Amino acid sequence: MSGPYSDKVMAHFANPHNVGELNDADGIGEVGNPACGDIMKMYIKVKDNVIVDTRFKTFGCGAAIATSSMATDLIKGKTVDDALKVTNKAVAEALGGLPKQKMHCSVLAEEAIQAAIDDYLKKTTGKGLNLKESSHEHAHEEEEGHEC
Amino acid sequence: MSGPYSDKVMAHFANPHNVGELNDADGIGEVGNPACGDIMKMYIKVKDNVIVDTRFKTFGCGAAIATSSMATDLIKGKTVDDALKVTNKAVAEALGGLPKQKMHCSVLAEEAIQAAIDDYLKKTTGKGLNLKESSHEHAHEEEEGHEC
Amino acid sequence: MRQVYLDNSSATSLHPKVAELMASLLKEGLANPSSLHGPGRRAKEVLEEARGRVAGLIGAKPEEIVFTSSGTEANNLAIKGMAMAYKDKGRHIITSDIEHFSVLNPLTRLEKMGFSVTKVPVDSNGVVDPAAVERAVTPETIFASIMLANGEVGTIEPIKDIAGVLKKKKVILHADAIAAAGNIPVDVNELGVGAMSLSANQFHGPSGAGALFVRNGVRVRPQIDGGVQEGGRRAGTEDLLAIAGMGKAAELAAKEMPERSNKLRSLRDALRDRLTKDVDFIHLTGHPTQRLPGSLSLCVEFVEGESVLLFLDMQGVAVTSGSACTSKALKASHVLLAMGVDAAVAQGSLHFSLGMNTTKEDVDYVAKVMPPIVDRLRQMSPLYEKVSKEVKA
Amino acid sequence: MRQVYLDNSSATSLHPKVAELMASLLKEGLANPSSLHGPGRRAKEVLEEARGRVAGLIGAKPEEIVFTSSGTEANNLAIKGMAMAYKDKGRHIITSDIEHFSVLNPLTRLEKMGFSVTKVPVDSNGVVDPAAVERAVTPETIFASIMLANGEVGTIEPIKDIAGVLKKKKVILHADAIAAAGNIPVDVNELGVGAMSLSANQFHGPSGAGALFVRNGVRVRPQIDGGVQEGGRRAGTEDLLAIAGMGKAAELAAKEMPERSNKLRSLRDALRDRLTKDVDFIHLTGHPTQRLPGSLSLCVEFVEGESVLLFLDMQGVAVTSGSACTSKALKASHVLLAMGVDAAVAQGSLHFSLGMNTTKEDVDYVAKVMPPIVDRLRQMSPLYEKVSKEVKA
Ligand SMILES: Cc1ncc(COP(=O)(O)O)c(C=O)c1O
Ligand SMILES: Cc1ncc(COP(=O)(O)O)c(C=O)c1O
Repeated sequence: MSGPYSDKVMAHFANPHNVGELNDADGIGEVGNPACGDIMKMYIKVKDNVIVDTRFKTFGCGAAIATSSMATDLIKGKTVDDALKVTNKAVAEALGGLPKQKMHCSVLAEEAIQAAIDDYLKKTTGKGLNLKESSHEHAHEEEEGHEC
Repeated sequence: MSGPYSDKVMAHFANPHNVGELNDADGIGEVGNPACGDIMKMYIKVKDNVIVDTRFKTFGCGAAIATSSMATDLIKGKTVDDALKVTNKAVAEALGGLPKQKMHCSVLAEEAIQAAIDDYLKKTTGKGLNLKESSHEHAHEEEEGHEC
Repeated sequence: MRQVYLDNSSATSLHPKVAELMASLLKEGLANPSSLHGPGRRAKEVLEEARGRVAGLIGAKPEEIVFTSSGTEANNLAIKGMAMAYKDKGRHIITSDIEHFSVLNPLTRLEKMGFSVTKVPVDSNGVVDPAAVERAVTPETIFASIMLANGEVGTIEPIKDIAGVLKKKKVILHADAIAAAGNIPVDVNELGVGAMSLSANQFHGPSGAGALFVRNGVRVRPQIDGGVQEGGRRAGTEDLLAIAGMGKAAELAAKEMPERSNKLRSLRDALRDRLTKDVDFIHLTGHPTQRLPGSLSLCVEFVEGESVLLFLDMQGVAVTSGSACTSKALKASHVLLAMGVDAAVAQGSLHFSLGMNTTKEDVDYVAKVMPPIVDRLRQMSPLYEKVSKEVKA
Repeated sequence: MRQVYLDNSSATSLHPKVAELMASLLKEGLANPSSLHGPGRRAKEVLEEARGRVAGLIGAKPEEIVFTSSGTEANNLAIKGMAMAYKDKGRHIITSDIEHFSVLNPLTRLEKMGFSVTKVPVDSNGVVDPAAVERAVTPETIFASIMLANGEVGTIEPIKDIAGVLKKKKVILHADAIAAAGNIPVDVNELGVGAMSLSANQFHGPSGAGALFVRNGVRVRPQIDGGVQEGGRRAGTEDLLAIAGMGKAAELAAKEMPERSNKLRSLRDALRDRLTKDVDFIHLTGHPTQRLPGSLSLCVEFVEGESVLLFLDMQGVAVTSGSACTSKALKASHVLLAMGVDAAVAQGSLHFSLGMNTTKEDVDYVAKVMPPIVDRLRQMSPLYEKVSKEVKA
């Protein structure tokens, strides 16, 4: 039946991969805002510059949970540099697409990856990514609060 | 079934009384205007100041035919003076009422009676009624041609 | 008594397969298509299937279809919606003398708001001249609204040509295709219209569902504000039952059209031939050939339409009339008058509109019962009296 | 799997007797009620019977009922129709912060046309203060539009008192009674309203039929122009099938209301008690007692409404949510925010709306499947993590 979400989104939402915390995480990133409906917290474990394990916790809609799940799947096993190349579009495409008004969830997933890696880099090198102001928050302001 | 017309109107329409012409009519009146949808022509036969017979011919809607029928019924047997007192309301009431936008048909019936009597009086006394400008036509003008 | 329904121009009979689908949806029960849950998604599926079917009937894309509650509402959305969307571009609108009141009355509203409206005339067959439309265009013109077919006299307008001349002048054309769509082939791209109105009850679908085609790129401002249904162009919980019926009726119309219209044409012509043979002083109205297949429009001289209609009704025959007496405003059909039909003759207006259920027996029956009715009313008519005397003399 | 429909606020299930009547009318076939012939007169009879029944539900006179295609259209007709009818008297309108978009968005249109609108706030239970309405009145005020009950949180407003204060100031009150009518007793004379909107799909009638009560003497300018249907106040061929369904649903609602609402209240209270017992951090929203009988509105903290809704749907349970994520505009319900619910908490909004078909088994089932869903989502939630750590600490 024609729902808002693709089958793949629904599968990841119903049975998300990599849910939880990593007690010995090397990097933790949290993005989003509860008032806007979504918070993603991502944990990564890095060995020899490769993300060997990852977990997430997400407060949000079906798309937020599914993109978190897919994002963790996508970065697991990748080098930190390659993980940074995982774009929101890649996440959305891997899920077979997202409804237009849910694309911001994939943006959040991209930001969560970057925030976790930023935290890891700060901890290990003392110098994080040059993260721009959350593009999510940005979009928010531009559209006069119409979109979170 | 709730039609626009009462049962009595429908009965008179379906089987109108006094249809036709009177070859030896003492008075003939014709009122109305084909462009407006209704013409009534009324024939009366008068003996000793009493309308002893009457006929009509009408071009018009159901209400026009029914009011003609009822009007002839009402004046038959009446003195000329009493016939002149038959108002459009009396005709409409005798029919169990008319839809609001069909009341003008009863006005036409009243005018037809007066026109026939006027004709009779003119022929017999040389002096007709002091008929005002057709109130029908009048109403017509007042309402900017909205109603015929 | 035999029941013969020849008033399909007022509302067609429901196609049995449409009734069947609607009955099954009534049984199933329908949720709100805006709801996210399973029943809502099922409702949404029904809605989008119907949209696809309606789009299919007229060669449109599904997202170009806005469902409304009637043809009238579709015309209102087109006229007022485009006027409001383009009012900064200009305030002049073109239409014709023979449009339906659901086009003319919204235009009157707009005139009161400072828009100006030019009405182009029609010829004696009710045909709009594309050159006249072209001449009416001013630099201020934002759109024209001309009907594809007239539901009262059956005439089909040269919409393709009108769209062609307007395209050169960059003026959008809205076509009221309510009487036409589902009855004759209609393709929005072939016609070149920017917007077009339809109504389900004109092609054996239910009353309660209409649609406005709005070409991608053409803007209409919603006339019912609220939720974001219909792509934000028409708010309110959808009448899914009627819409589903419209979709099914559209699908069936597309499929059955050639067969239906052949049958309609031959029955209609048979009725026309019988009536004109057996009743004298009949004037056919509308275009003789360029007309809706099921439509026979005529004026019977010396009698009034409502009286004929009521007597036909007593014989089980349902028709309509454009006489002053049958209209609530007591004015003869503006369509007949615009075509130059004499006001007295217009009083005898009758419209026989055949539908997919009409049979040869129906036609025979009407051809049999009609002449005595006319005769009886003429015997009562002071107008006919004069004519018969003249004829005798 | 068990199917439990608890989204009657989006669209009620159809009453079996309404479905039965509609099915029989589908079979019979309906003509156009404006037609003069037998089938038309029969259609007119169906139309007027429905009008009488709807009038009967709310203590109105039949001629005070204007049928529309939805509650949304009824609100549009009231708001824009009265604004246009009374614009020479004044251009100020009063409403509240928690109205439906079909009231608020037409008002926004009017603001763009030069009208000014005052929105009175609500308290934390969503109640409008009559004194605040009174204070908002200016010499320019032409009418106020306040809802009788809110469909999202269930709160019933003190409309009688509001009408009372407005009457003193000679300001007409329009009440959006769409969520209320058919579910609680509503009498236009007791309430003292000048206009009132209803929607059939809120009381086990079909989608596709709404109505505006317009008190004799109150004027509305038609918003759909064309023919003279509905006493010249709303043009377009009537959706007789939906209207007949609305009439039947109104008749049944009037008759069955006491029984239905007792049952709804006790099932609703049982569900509330079970959920608040088995799930912690639940905030009930809306007025605790002054509320629609079938409505249970709440926010589940630390989880987001759409996620709960989708997991409930997988268990066959249909509900709705006022969270930002479930709205197309991605904004949390303006109703919850106006009541002062924290934006983060509002994300966990859920509305269970019970209907005449709801059973004790349904309630038991939902009370059983809901806690594990919330638990699972909370285990996934970074917000709950913090709370549980705080609680542990
Ligand atoms: C050409 C035309 N336009 C508009 C309408 C009005 O449509 P509806 O009856 O669906 O409101 C009709 C009705 O038959 C029509 O024939
Ligand atoms: C209070 C209120 N007003 C208006 C509406 C809109 O009515 P409809 O869905 O019939 O367009 C609703 C819908 O449930 C409502 O609850």
